[in-house]
Formats: sequence, C-alpha cells, structure tokens
Amino acid sequence: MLTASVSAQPANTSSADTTAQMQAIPPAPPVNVSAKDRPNDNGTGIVVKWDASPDDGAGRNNVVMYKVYRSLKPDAPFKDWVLRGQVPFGKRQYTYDDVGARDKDSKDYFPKGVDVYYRVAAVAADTFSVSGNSNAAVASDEWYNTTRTTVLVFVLVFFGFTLYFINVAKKGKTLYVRPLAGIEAVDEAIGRATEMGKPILYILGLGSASDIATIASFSVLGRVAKKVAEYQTPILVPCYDPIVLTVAEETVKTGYSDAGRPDDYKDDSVYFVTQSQFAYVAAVNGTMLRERPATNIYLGKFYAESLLLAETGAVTGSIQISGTDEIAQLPFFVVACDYTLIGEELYAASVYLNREPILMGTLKAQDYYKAFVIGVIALGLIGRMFAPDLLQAIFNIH
Amino acid sequence: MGLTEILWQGLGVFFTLAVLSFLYKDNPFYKFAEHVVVGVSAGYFVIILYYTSLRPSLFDKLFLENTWTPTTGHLHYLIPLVLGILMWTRFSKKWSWVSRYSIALYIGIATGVSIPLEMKNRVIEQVRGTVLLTDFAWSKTGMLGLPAGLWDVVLIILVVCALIYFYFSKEHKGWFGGVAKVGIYTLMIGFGASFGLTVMARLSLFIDRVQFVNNWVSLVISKL
Amino acid sequence: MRRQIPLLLVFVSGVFMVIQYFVPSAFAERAYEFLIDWTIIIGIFALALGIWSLVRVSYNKIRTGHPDAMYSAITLAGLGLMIFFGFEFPGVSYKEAMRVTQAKDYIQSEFSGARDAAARRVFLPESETLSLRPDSIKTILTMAADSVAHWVDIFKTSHWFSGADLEGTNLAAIMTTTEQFKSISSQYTSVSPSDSMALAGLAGRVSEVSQQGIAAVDSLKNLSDVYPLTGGLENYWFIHFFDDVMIPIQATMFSLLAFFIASAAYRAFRARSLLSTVLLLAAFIVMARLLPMGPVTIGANKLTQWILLVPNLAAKRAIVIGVGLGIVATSLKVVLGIERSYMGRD
Amino acid sequence: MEQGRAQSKNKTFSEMLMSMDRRWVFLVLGIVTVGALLSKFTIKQSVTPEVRDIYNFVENLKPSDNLLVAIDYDPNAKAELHPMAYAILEQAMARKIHVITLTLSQNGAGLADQAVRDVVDSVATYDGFRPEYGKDYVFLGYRPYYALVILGMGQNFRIPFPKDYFGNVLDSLPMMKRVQNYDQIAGVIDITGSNVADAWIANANGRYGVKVALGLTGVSGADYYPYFQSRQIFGLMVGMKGAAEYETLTHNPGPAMEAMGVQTFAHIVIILFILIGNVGYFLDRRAQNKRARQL
Repeated sequence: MLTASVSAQPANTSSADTTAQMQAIPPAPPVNVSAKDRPNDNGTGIVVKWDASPDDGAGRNNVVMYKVYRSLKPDAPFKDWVLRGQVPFGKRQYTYDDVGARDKDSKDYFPKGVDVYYRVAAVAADTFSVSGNSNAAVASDEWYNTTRTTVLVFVLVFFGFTLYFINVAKKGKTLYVRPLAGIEAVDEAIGRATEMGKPILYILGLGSASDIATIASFSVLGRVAKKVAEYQTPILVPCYDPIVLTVAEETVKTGYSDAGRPDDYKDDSVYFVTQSQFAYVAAVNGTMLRERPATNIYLGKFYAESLLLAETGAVTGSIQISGTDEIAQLPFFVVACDYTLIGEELYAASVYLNREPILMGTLKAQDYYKAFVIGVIALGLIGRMFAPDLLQAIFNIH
Repeated sequence: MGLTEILWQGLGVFFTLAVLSFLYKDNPFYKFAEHVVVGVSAGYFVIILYYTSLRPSLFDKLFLENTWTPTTGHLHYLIPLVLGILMWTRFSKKWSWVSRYSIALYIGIATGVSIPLEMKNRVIEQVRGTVLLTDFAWSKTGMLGLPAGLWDVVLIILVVCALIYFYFSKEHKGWFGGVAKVGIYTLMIGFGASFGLTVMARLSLFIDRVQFVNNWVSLVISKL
Repeated sequence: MRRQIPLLLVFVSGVFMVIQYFVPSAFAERAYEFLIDWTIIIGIFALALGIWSLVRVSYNKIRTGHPDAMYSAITLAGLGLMIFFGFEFPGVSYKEAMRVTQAKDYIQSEFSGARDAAARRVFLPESETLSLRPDSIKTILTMAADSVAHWVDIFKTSHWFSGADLEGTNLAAIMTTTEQFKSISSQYTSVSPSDSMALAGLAGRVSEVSQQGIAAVDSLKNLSDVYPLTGGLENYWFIHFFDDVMIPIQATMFSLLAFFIASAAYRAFRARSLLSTVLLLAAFIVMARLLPMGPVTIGANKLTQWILLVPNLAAKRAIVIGVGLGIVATSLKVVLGIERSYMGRD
Repeated sequence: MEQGRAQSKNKTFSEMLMSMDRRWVFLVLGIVTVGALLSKFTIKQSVTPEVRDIYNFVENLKPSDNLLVAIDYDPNAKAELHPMAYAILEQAMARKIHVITLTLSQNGAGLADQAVRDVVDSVATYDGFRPEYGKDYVFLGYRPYYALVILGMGQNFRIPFPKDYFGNVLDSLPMMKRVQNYDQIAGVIDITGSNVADAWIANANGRYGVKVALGLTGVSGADYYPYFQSRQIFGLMVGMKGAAEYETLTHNPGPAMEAMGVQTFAHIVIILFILIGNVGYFLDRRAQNKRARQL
C-alpha cells in the first residue's frame, strides 16, 4: 500500500480554527479492487469494481473521491500509472467503465487483448492512498450485444405480425380501414385543380432521401402523378435535396407511364431549388404567388418553415393537404391547412392510395402491434411492483 | 466602421426590407431578393460541401495531399467514388437507369439503419418513460393542488387514448369511438399549447430584425 | 436487370444494417462508419445533378423569353459568382491555405498555452480558473480539424487536487468527424475517459447550431469564424455575400413567422366546433401567461404547466410511438421490396 | 375555409370583423412591435409565486447571512439569464448580505466577473455605499467537474476552492473565515441553461439539505416545475418572463422588462385579433340562424 501525503496548505496558514481538521493523515485505501472485460463493447473497455475505503463518509479523514489508474506492467513505479478517471464518494460499492478508443493512432487507444492492471486511490482533501493491484484483465469485443435483446424482441414481434397479416391479406380476407380525410381530399383536390386549369404544387419537405418520411411521401407522389397524368393537369415539384430530386423525377415519370402518357411528362415540372432552408421557402412562396396553384400538398419532413408555406398557400386560396412526422410542426399544419396527416397517418397514406391486399396487411399488423405496445406498458406497470430490477435490466439498452 | 462596411450592411438592410415587403404583396424587390438568395445559397453549399465533406472524406483518403498520387490503404474508398460517378449517369436519358444502383444502396442503408434504431429511440424509449419514470407519488402535492400520482395515471390513460385514435383497421364507433375522441381532444390541447408557446420565440425573431435595421439607421445618422 | 438487381441491393444492404445494430464488434463498427460515409459521398455527387437542374430551368426561362427571365439571370449570376469566389485557385494548396488562414488570425492572439503539433496535444497553463478564452477554443478546434485523424488532446499541467496527481490531467479529447456541414453540431463531440464536463461548454457552445429556431441562423454565421473554413472561404467577396446577402434574407424570411403566426391565429382560431374551441382555448391560455392581468395570468401560468406536463406530453408520447411504428413498417416494406414506387419502372 | 379576399362593398359588420384582410393584422402588429421597441416601453409583470418566493427569501435575509449565487451559464444563454443575475446580486448587495459567487460553466468566468463588477458599481452609485471585496462579496471563479465541486463544498469550500478567482487564499478573506461548508450558507441560487441544475438539486439539496432555487432559460425551464411542487427547490425563474418578474419585484426596470414589454404588447394585439375574429363569427352565425328561422 503506497501512501504519499503532500500538504497543500502554504506555510503561512493563518487562523487555525477553520482549517483545523485538515490533518495530513491519508485515508485508508479502497479494498477488493477487481477488473474484468467490459461486456457488449468493441473490445476497448474494462469494468473496474472496488469497495469503499473505511474512511468513506464515517472515518477520521473523509474521502472526497476515488481516482482510477491503469498500467500494462503490474510492478511499474506509480508515476508510470496512467490516470483514467475519477468517481465521487458516497457509495458502498463502486464501479468504473474504463473505455478507450478503437484505432491505434488515436491518443486514447485502448490496448486490446493484453493484460491490463488497475489501482484505485482514495483521495481526501489533500492526501491520498493507493490500493494494491487488481487482477489482470483482457479487453475483447463480443459478437452480440446482450443489452439490445429487448430491441431484437420488439423487432421480431413486429416482423412476425407483418408476415402473418400479409398471408391473411393474400387469402383474400377483405380488411376494413377507417376513412382518412386527408387522403380522400387528394382526389377531390386534383379534380379541382383540373377544373381551374391551375397546377398542383407537391412539396416533399426538407428531408433527404434517407428520411423515411420522405420515402413515404414518394409513394403518394407516385399516385398523384398517375392521376395528374390522367387529368392532364400540370404538376410542380420544387426539390430541396439533390437525391430527392432524382428519385422524385423517377417517381413522377413512372406515374405518367402508368397512366399511359409517358411523353406528356414535362422535364421542368420536377426541379431543384437550393439546399438552404429559407432560400428554398422564399423561392416556393414566390412560385405560389405567381403560379397560383389550386392545390398544395406538403408531405415529408418539415421544420420551422412549415407555417411560412402554409400561410402563404392560404392567401392564394388553394386547398392544402399536409402531413409530417415532425411533432413540433404539426400544430402549424393543423391550424393553417385544410387537412393534416398526423405523424403515423403520413406513413399509412401509401396504403390508402394503393389498397393492395399486402399493404393493407402491413397496416393491420401495425394496429395489432399498438395493442402489443399497450399490453407491454400495462405488464410493465404491474411488473414494476414485483420485479423492479428485472424491468431496469430490460430497459437498460446501450 | 469604415464606409465600405456601412455600405455592405446597408445592402443587408435593403434585403431585409425587400423580404418584409412580401407581407404586402409580391413585388420586384422581393422577386430580386428571392432569386439572389437562391443563386447565392446554392453556390455557397457547393463550396461548403466540397471543402468540408467531399475533400476530407474522399479525395484526402484516395490521393496524397494535393497531388494525384493515390494513397494505399484507403482503396476501399474507390467504391463510393464509383457509386458517386454512377449518379451522373442521370445526365443522359438513355443510361439514367444505371443510377438506380447508387440510389438503391443509399435507400437500403438508410432504411436498414432505421428499423432497429427507430424502434428503440421512439417506441421503446417512450414505453420506458411511461413504465419506469412515472413514480405515482400520491403523497406529493402535484399540479393544481392535486396529488402528483393522479396526474401520472391520467397521463398513461391519455397516452392509450391517443394511441387508439391512430387505429386504422377498426371502426371508430361505440366505446372505441369514445376513447378515440378523448385521444383527438388530447392531441388538440397539445397542439394548441405548443402553438401558443412558440409565439414569443417568433416575435423575438422579428424584434432582432427591427433592431438590426434600427442600429444601421442610427449609425448612418450619427455619421452624417 | 434494371430493377431486380437494385431491389436485391436494397434488401442486402438493408438486412446487413439491421444485423449490424446488434453486433458491437470493432469490425461491424468500422463497416457502419464506412457505409455512412458512402451515403454522404453519394449525396454530394448528386449535388451536381441539382445544380444542373437549377441552371437548366433558369436557362430555359431566359431562352424562351419568360417574363421573369431577368430574375433567372440574377440567380445564375449569384450562383456563378459564389462558386467563382469560393474556389481557391490552383497553386495555393488546400492544406497550405488551411494553415495560412488559421495562422493568420487565430494563433497570434494571446493564446498563452503551448502547442505540441506533432502529438496533437495542447498544454493549458495552470491558471486557477480554467476558463478557455475564445482564442484558445479556436486554436483547439483548428488543430483538431487540421489533423488527419481529427484528434487533439487538452492537457492541464497540474490538477486542482494538489499533490494527488503526478502527471497532467488529460481533461478531454476534442474530436471532429467530417459529417455534412448541415449537422455540424454532431461534429464536435467531447470524448474523454474522465468527466467530459470540463469542456462540454466548448462542445455545447457549438451544438446550438442543430437547434432550429432563433439560434439556427445566427450560429451558422458566427460559427463560420470559429470553424476553420478553408481555401477561398476567406475570400472578401465570399464572406460578404454570406454575411450581407444570405444571412439577412434568410433571417428576415424566418422572422416573417411572427406575422404569419398572428394571421394564422386570427384566421383559424374560430370556435366552429368543440374540437377547434379546445385548440383555441389551449393556445389562449398559454398566451394569456404574458398578459399583465394579475390573478388571471398566475392562473394561466398554472394551467399552462398542467397542459404541458399532462395532455401535451401524452399527445407527444402517442405520436412518437405511432411515428416509430410507421417508420419501422415503411422501412420493412422498402427492404422487403413491397414498397418500390421510388425505384421507378424500366 | 374560404379566404374572403375580394373586398366587396356590401359586407355586413360581422363579415367585416370575421374576414378582415390579413394585411391589417400585419400592419397593426408591425406598428405595435416597432413602436414598443423603440420607445423602450416596459410593463409591470404580474408575478408568479415561484418567482416571488425567491424575492421574499432574499428580502428576509439578515446582513450577516451568506448567499451563494452560482452563475453557471456561458455567452449564448446570456440574453435570458444575465438580467436574473444582475437583479438578484443588486438586491442582495444593496441589503449588505454577504454574497459568494462562483461559476461551474467553463466559458462563464468572464461573464460572472463582469456581472459582479457592474452590480458593485451600480450599488455604489445608487445605494450610497461601495460593497468591499472580501468583506461583502467574494468571487470564487471556475472549477471543472461540477458534480465534484458541489460535493466538495459540502465538506469544505477550501477543497474545490483553495483560492478565489483573484488568487487570494480563502482564509485571507474576512467574510470566508466563518464559512466552512453549506451549513453556513443560507441558500443557493443557481442560474444556468445546462443540466448543472440537476447536480445542484441532487448533490447540494439532496445530500446536504441546503436550500436551492433555480433561474433557467425558457427552453429548459418547463421540465423543472415538478421540483418546485415537490419543494426540492424553493423557487424557480424561467426565461425572459421570469427575469422580468424579478425586475418588477426589485423595482429596477432592466433589459428583461423592456423585452417583455414588447412581447406583452404584441401578445395583447394577437389575442385581440382572435377575439375580434370570434365575435364576428358568432354575430354572423346568429344572423344566419335568425335568417334561417325567418324562412
């Protein structure tokens, strides 16, 4: 056990009464220091455990914190031990995750697959004492993260529901689906645009093609393009993200060819504006006032600019159908637009428009899964009384 | 503040007023500001993405600094380079279908990541919040003078009602319809409140613009 | 060939990404980072298609004598000038330009610490108050962005626990990853074995960029002087076009919301049905907190707390669960190839 | 929702109220906001109990009591939180209460130092005496690892702060001689925009039982009301409105009251327009029902 006491008080300590209890006697060191590989990681972590020093809270010289040191050689002089972390006092048993970096050239590289030793110092006001060496431990990475089992279960149950209801739908069992005002308005709105001979403005939002809300919006765009081709109504699709531009072009062309009019597709109907939020909105607002579209459809990811679009659209007197999964923007769409698809309804829109049995099956699966989630909440609340730590473990995902 | 600085800021003030004129009606000043910012911002992003993403994460890995001699060890970065160039097949009508390979990978990776991640971040996290974090403290005085535990129970009931509102495959009639109605009313109260909350933040945006113009005007007056 | 293989590619890459989530091993982690880099790179190449579309549409308007032809010319001029000023000319090497810009105004200012550029370590003086002055932050960020591995380490030469520590404390390592400029906030993570609160202020200060709302526009602007943009980005015209053209227009577009919130409230908050009355009342109560009407305001304040912590929270929770299920369902449909409209038809 | 854009002559009064051209809304809101802003218009805020409790607490302190004010924010949260710090420091120093200030935000030392100096100057000019460093107020500066600092002060201020911001040993400051740990501190007021607030609640109030009050930014403030209800904190100021309420209580109008003056006026305008819209709507519907009954 190595003790070193270096007094912090400069020689000229003035009045004694307030600093009397600052003895130089070091606190007792922590005990039972042990180390083992950190589970569920990429081989760059060791978990260090130790019991509190007898001076922690009760003893002569209160411990304020513990410092964890690491070395590759057990008998290295103390100055070669590397400080890895600090933990405040106040518990009976302590644990510290010593985590480093994966690639070799980084400063904080954690040596993988070699014996590593630990010492823990109990530190008081200005003295400290260091424990003996821990056992040797080796960091290694694992092939399955056990803490993510809960996610695996939730995903597999969802997968199971979806497969089951797709088969049910394939056997031709008709599935009831409640009416969705926003979607029924799409056909009516396109008809209105045709009568007025005005274009339809379709905005896919500020998301990139990797945002699932944008992907859901593509499927609606495909259906709208097919109808627009049949009714010979112009369509305008100003895009914010270059990849969304390419995929939107592809989707609208498909809609026109589905309606048997591939050559009616005009090149400039799907066009790129810019990748900056408010410059994009300035341009789209300008287009709204000049082209006076009869119908504006906003489906996808929207941020602070949602109200700018919706309120300008309201001035031009067009029917506005909106839908997003950005919860912060839903209030503005609900207030300013005629119809709003709230969160999950945006994702159900493609099912409503295609009405293919398989898609209806996936929607049915989603509903049953909601019942499953409500069941889990109920079970969790009851389970909390009987096995709280099991519940903690289930939801401790990292 | 030199004269040129004042002139440049004056340009900023001009554009501020040009955009505010949109409130009255569409006019040449707004059209000018709109078309300028579209061009300038598009150009800005070309430069920013080139310097901050394309060079560091691709060119610097493939080629030694500022020379065309290829580095070793990063050859697997040739794949994204090829996929990126495949996107350019869209310039030609005939070969544009080749770009589907890049788009396929782009969307495949994005959707694949979302399945477990969104299940955890959105669904499991909310269930955890509802199950673990509500402490049903009946003794503690909660909001509106009623016990805190009561509001935890009300919260869970409202979450279930709102979830039921989103049911697609069941007729919203009878008791089921009633529960769904409670759900939609919860949503509407929530939307109304968040609308009201943002009024203050949006007003201060306009206040900042007024101060920007005001500072410039008083600066010019003081210089005259 | 034109659709089957791409759809197969979607399936394979999708399934791999699902499995990779459950495998913590170093290999899976490297593969994940590499694939995410792919999507960023593909996105940037696609930008050329976007710019081409913008140029083509503007040019067509000019060619066909569209009434707004003059304005389309202005857009093309803005685009051309910005790219012209932004690109540095050959000769000045990219790395050299970076060092020149950084050396110019960041290092000379009174940064009193020592810089060990080779080992990418910064030693800060043992000042009683470790309050990092702005120029120290700039130096640290510059070194991190300058290095190939994007690491820099902050060492403090002695610890406030006198006597207890023999070697400088490794306070934190500031790491920058080259993500898209848009998500710059995630670029600066403070990663450190010991408590990272020491420099969280540093990371926190830059992370506001990702919060939409007021900070978004302003911090994008003042960030450009902290983040060591390189090359032509220090060009006089490029900076002024950014500061005096882009920022004022974007900030003022953003501020229009103050008026539109008022007109939307006037137009839409009508007690037509019980539902719209409830919506109106909730907004009314929250706004009433600010009225100078004594007991009414205090009552409104209490009610607002209740609305925010019970109905609003319940609504948010239900929507988030619903959206989560919607996302997983849609992703599953895309990976399994059930949803394929985005792929187009051959 | 047909938007009545055409301005037809024979609009009934209710129709006029109900579907006024929205540009009137813009005009009135614009004039009111610009007018209130340029005329530095301030309104007395109606004060909520959670802010009044902090004011009463400081008001009831005796001159020899020690008040710990933690200025734990950095420049980007300054707009909302600086007015709170100034108002509290001024109230305490003017009443000769011993004020200990420190900061746990790593970019906050400069801000805290500036706030303390400004308040000392304003107390000297308005209250006729100049508070003396070391006797009336002390500034301890910044320390990393905020959790450890709060815990350390529970045992002894000298553990995390052997010296103050200017390098004086703590014991050389008369005011600090009798202060060992939280037992000699009447209360802590933490002003922050970060989760340092949680550490003050858990480590200071939770473990050592010292009274803690919070001053928070508007964004993070909403989630801390439950702590006020459960008495873990004895007071709570949130955002620009909280700061304006405190300025109202201490009768020295400052930046917060000005900012809130404009906001309050603009909110009144918006609420009036909503009422006008609804009055018009009801009059119109009643007129229609009457006409329907006559047919």
